[in-house]
Amino acid sequence: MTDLNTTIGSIELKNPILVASGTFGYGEECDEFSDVNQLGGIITKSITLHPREGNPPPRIVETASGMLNSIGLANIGVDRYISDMLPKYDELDTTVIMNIAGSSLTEYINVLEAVEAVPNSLAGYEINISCPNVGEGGMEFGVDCDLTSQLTSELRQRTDKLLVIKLSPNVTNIAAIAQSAEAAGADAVSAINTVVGMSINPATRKSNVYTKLCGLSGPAVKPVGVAAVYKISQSVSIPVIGIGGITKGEDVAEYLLAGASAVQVGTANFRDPAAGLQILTEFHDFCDKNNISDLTELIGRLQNDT
Amino acid sequence: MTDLNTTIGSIELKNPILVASGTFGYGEECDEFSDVNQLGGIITKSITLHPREGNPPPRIVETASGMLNSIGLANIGVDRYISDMLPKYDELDTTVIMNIAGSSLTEYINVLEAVEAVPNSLAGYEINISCPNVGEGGMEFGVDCDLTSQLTSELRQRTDKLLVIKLSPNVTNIAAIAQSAEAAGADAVSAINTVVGMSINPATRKSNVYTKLCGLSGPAVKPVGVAAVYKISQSVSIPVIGIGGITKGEDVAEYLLAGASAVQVGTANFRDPAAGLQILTEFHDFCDKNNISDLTELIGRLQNDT
Amino acid sequence: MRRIESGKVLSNHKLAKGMYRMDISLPEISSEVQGPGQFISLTVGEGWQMPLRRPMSIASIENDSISIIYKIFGKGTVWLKERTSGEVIEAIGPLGNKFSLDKINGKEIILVGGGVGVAPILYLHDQLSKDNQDHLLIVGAVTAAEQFLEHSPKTGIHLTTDDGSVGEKGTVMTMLEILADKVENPYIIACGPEPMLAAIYKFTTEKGIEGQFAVESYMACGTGLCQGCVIETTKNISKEHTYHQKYSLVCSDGPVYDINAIRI
Amino acid sequence: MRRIESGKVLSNHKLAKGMYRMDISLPEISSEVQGPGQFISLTVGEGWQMPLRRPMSIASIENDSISIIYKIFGKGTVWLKERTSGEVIEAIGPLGNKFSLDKINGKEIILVGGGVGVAPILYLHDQLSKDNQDHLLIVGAVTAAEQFLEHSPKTGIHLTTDDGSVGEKGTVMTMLEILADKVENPYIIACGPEPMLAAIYKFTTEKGIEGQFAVESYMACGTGLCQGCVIETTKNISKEHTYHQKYSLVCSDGPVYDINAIRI
Ligand SMILES: Cc1cc2nc3c(=O)[nH]c(=O)nc-3n(C[C@H](O)[C@H](O)[C@H](O)COP(=O)(O)OP(=O)(O)OC[C@H]3O[C@@H](n4cnc5c(N)ncnc54)[C@H](O)[C@@H]3O)c2cc1C
Ligand SMILES: Cc1cc2nc3c(=O)[nH]c(=O)nc-3n(C[C@H](O)[C@H](O)[C@H](O)COP(=O)(O)OP(=O)(O)OC[C@H]3O[C@@H](n4cnc5c(N)ncnc54)[C@H](O)[C@@H]3O)c2cc1C
Ligand SMILES: Cc1cc2nc3c(=O)[nH]c(=O)nc-3n(C[C@H](O)[C@H](O)[C@H](O)COP(=O)(O)O)c2cc1C
Ligand SMILES: Cc1cc2nc3c(=O)[nH]c(=O)nc-3n(C[C@H](O)[C@H](O)[C@H](O)COP(=O)(O)O)c2cc1C
Ligand code: FES
Ligand code: FES
Repeated sequence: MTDLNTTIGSIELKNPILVASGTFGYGEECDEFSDVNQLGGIITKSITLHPREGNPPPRIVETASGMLNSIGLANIGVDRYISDMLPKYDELDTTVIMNIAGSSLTEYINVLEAVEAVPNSLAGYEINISCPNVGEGGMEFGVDCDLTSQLTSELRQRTDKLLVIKLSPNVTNIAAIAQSAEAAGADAVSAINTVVGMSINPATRKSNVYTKLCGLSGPAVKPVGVAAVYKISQSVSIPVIGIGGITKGEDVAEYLLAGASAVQVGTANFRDPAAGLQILTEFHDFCDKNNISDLTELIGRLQNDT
Repeated sequence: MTDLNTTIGSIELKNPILVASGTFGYGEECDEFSDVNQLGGIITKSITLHPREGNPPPRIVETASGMLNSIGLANIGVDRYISDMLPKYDELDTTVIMNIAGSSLTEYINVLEAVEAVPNSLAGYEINISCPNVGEGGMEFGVDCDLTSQLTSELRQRTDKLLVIKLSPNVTNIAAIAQSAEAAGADAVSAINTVVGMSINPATRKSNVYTKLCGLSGPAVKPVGVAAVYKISQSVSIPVIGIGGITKGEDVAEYLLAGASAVQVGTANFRDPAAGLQILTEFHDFCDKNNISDLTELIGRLQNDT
Repeated sequence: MRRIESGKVLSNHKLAKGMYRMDISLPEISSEVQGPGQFISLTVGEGWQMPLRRPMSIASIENDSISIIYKIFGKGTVWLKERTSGEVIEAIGPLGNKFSLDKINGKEIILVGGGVGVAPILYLHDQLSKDNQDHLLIVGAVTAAEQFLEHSPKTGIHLTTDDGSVGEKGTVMTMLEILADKVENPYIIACGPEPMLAAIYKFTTEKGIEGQFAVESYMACGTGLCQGCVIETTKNISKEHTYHQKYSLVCSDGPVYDINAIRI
Repeated sequence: MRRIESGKVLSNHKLAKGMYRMDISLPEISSEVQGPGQFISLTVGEGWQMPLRRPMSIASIENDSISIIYKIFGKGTVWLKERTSGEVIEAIGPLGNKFSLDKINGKEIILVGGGVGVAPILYLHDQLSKDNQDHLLIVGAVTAAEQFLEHSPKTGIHLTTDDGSVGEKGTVMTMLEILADKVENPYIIACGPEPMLAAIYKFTTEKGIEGQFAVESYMACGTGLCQGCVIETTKNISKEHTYHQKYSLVCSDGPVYDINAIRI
């Protein structure tokens, strides 16, 4: 039996499979389908300072082996997150990580400070500096090393909890951004957020998604995610959490070999809200079949002699 | 009947469907399957100063609705291109554009000068500043505005033929690179080249492609290509040639609505060497059905009221 | 409770031009169904070529099986059409809410179905008929080939076709205006394409008639996870799953809404 | 000339454990086939989930149909297995070169097939048998369940299995070493998994025996367009399609090579 434990900063995950922000709500929407306590962890939907309605519909469209979305960070805002959600997380027996988004440095700080001010059982924060859907500037942090560095160190000063910076693939050099986050004190980075994409209905001549530019996810982008994790893990020594197109156990192994210490399942939850557990079972089988005793035997162990 | 004519710089194409560099060889490998003279044009495989063997195998792998490749610019070199290929193009009744790649400014210049020195029937050049497979630096041009600008103006000074700069999607701001190319005298830009990706075989723990990092193409990346074309065409006034995941007539319409004046078919040629003509037929049907009299009724005509 | 279930296709056949009916054995899901308006969502295609499930209204329930009535629209419904009896299909459901009959307060129900919007309307029609509750049914289509019911004004079933090839010539609006005028206190329950709902919306708003719509919207999950399926609301209807003022999740708070609660 | 052709599946059945045979009606392609070693390449799956065709050696030609023998390996071959008679499959071919018998110069031919490598070897075996040309055939597998021929040393057909459950116990190498010793002037023609070819390569190089291999390689196009399918060569074999010194295109210059022309 493989020991599936994995460590991100000071946090031990019972297994490397988490669910990705924005693809599993606040963690309670689908509890009749699976026991979230069996997951390595939950990353909750991006929270901003104020509640956000999100973008007008249409917000999603299917593409070849993928989907585009532009939800626009619809969320309940940090106050209701604190009052309605945090107490529920006390009851859970899995790692819960809060994802924070903002359109300015101050907004990120304010959200984090509000949560730090109350007792809670969160393991830490994932900072969404990479959401391509918000006009006001959420995107800017993710593409600039200096801003990433500044944001990371401001947040680092305000929390001892796990601090994960979530990176955008829509940059020339994702490894450099990861290095900035590491230097500024991040415990880990996660990658990738969605890839900028667009889809038009030729018959109506309209964009299939209201905001036109939106974010591509799903199996179509798995190679992009694996490449990002590989490049990042070659450049930093903090753990990397791999995201992008994971739908089966072997995909987890692929990300771990590329250098990830854990992974997040996103789009797959939409087809099957129990996808995370299904993937966990498959990954466990993979490990057993390959006589892997613990995950250090996989993480970053890509063979170099192709 | 729709008039399918479209103009790129001073060149009139009989229709907007070309075949993409590296996916149709030198234009003669598959002539038993289709009459290339019916295509809008052919972009020949990237040519470098010296012949290149290309990368060791494995060079390709399939992914969800896409493929990864790292051919490594295997090509016959400019001398044999001039002696063996150029004379054949005299016989063709379609637009032939030569794609040039290089690992230094000088190499691009030398290749272009060699071809300019001989009489030929090429319509012009597509400059591959975006191939992610060559270690020595082919990539650097495509991600940097200044280098793009310098390369473009050096080449512009040396030819009156069509000069198209082919852009990489692996950048933070593709529109800025396009603007640099435009300012430096490019007649058009084409986008996208392949998206950086990677794939690992979990059983063997090896990369599925020798160079590890390689380029993603096919339907999986169509949304990325459409987004790139949209962003670019909003920022420049030279024509844009759309590339990425085109497999059917409606895809052509989608790219045109996003702002492309023509398109290139790549990966689809591998499944069907006559894909270009098939797509042309479908696109023609689409135009007829939608009562489009000429392509200006499509190009950039995305409706803004979603 | 919602469930994921793999069910055998019991039958799959053409009803009318471009319209098909599939019966799927889904004992677990069907035992949870609360009523007309609810839907299931089906995995389509091999692998992940089509990552998103296709939502389909429940058209009837019999023993342990659920029927859907679907229209060939794109890749996913073409794939559905090609399934043969015995094949297994993966479904999630029951999803969404049902028509709420307790709001009707003795008014006279007019059901209106257009295109594939007939599915939930037929389910409701059957239920009302079983309960011996009087109601009128209008089903519209472009031409006779697309109709699969029998025009039978005596029993309250009114077909319309744009070309008059069966039933009344015209759209469902033609018929609805006539019938709404005839009955004392009409209450309209409708499902169908957006232009049809928009026309009914305009009509009912002008006449101050109440009613309910089952609407469609592009869905990634159907389960409240993705926030993708929103419809604009006219007032804060603050349903269980909706933390928005402006938008409501069609998959969880809908697909059934009071006509005046949403913007079409 | 190569052709693209849609052909009806005439039959598709299991030959042995994990091994299937499919006959496809392909009059145009089959009329162009030049001989054993050549292959066709099949579109698999719906839409573009699997963009690349699957190359399959021609195992026999009869009337207007082509047979392939395939092993369940991944998604594409699973899809092939599920095809039923009457369905249409899209093929391109004939692709590649054939075994060149004029190089044999009266030597004694030993054919070696391992796993699905039997397909082109069986085609060659049939051809040689028809031409009454003496030859030996060795077919290897892990266990009896994977063999579908009859062990018949008298007629020159030698099966081997790793566990000895049918034919000789051992790999094809065990048998090949014995037979190559017995015959005067052996000439080896082989197709099979890489480890098998590597072992034969070592053996023939040491013994100075000549022969030909049909090799496999990952292919995107099969038609010379992509430059993806290269194999390293030991000398500049400068075939028609190869402008490289170091690499050769398996799809166009191969898949058949002289053993000493390539690096395994
Ligand atoms: C609650 C609900 C109930 C429905 N009930 C029925 C029914 O009973 N019978 C029926 O025929 N159709 C019904 N639909 C519409 C049906 O889901 C779409 O026609 C179908 O998904 C089209 O899939 P496709 O692959 O054929 O088309 P494609 O255009 O290839 O589908 C691409 C994507 O668009 C989505 N999509 C396309 N049209 C619609 C639409 N009108 N509404 C929502 N998403 C759409 C698909 O789900 C898919 O994700 C319902 C939709 C909803 C939301
Ligand atoms: C010239 C030639 C002749 C062949 N003849 C036969 C034959 O007669 N019978 C048979 O069973 N197989 C044959 N193969 C191998 C066969 O093409 C692969 O087993 C098959 O493509 C696997 O597809 P899949 O979808 O099941 O596997 P997957 O692993 O899902 O395929 C993914 C990709 O890998 C490629 N691939 C996987 N294995 C191989 C391989 N060994 N060689 C080349 N590409 C591969 C596939 O084509 C596809 O692009 C031949 C290959 C070549 C190049
Ligand atoms: C509908 C949708 C909503 C998302 N919302 C968020 C979000 O709120 N915050 C965030 O950091 N990422 C968000 N993401 C990105 C995912 O967390 C994930 O990074 C991305 O989808 C890639 O993984 P996948 O291919 O497994 O989906 C969202 C993705 C989707 C598809
Ligand atoms: C096998 C392969 C080889 C390629 N070779 C070249 C090349 O030599 N020069 C170049 O500019 N682009 C090359 N490309 C990129 C294509 O021209 C095209 O930009 C890309 O594949 C996206 O289009 P597609 O999705 O239609 O394939 C190559 C792509 C593939 C798949
Ligand atoms: S479809 Fe995902 S929330 Fe409604
Ligand atoms: S498979 Fe494309 S060149 Fe051989």
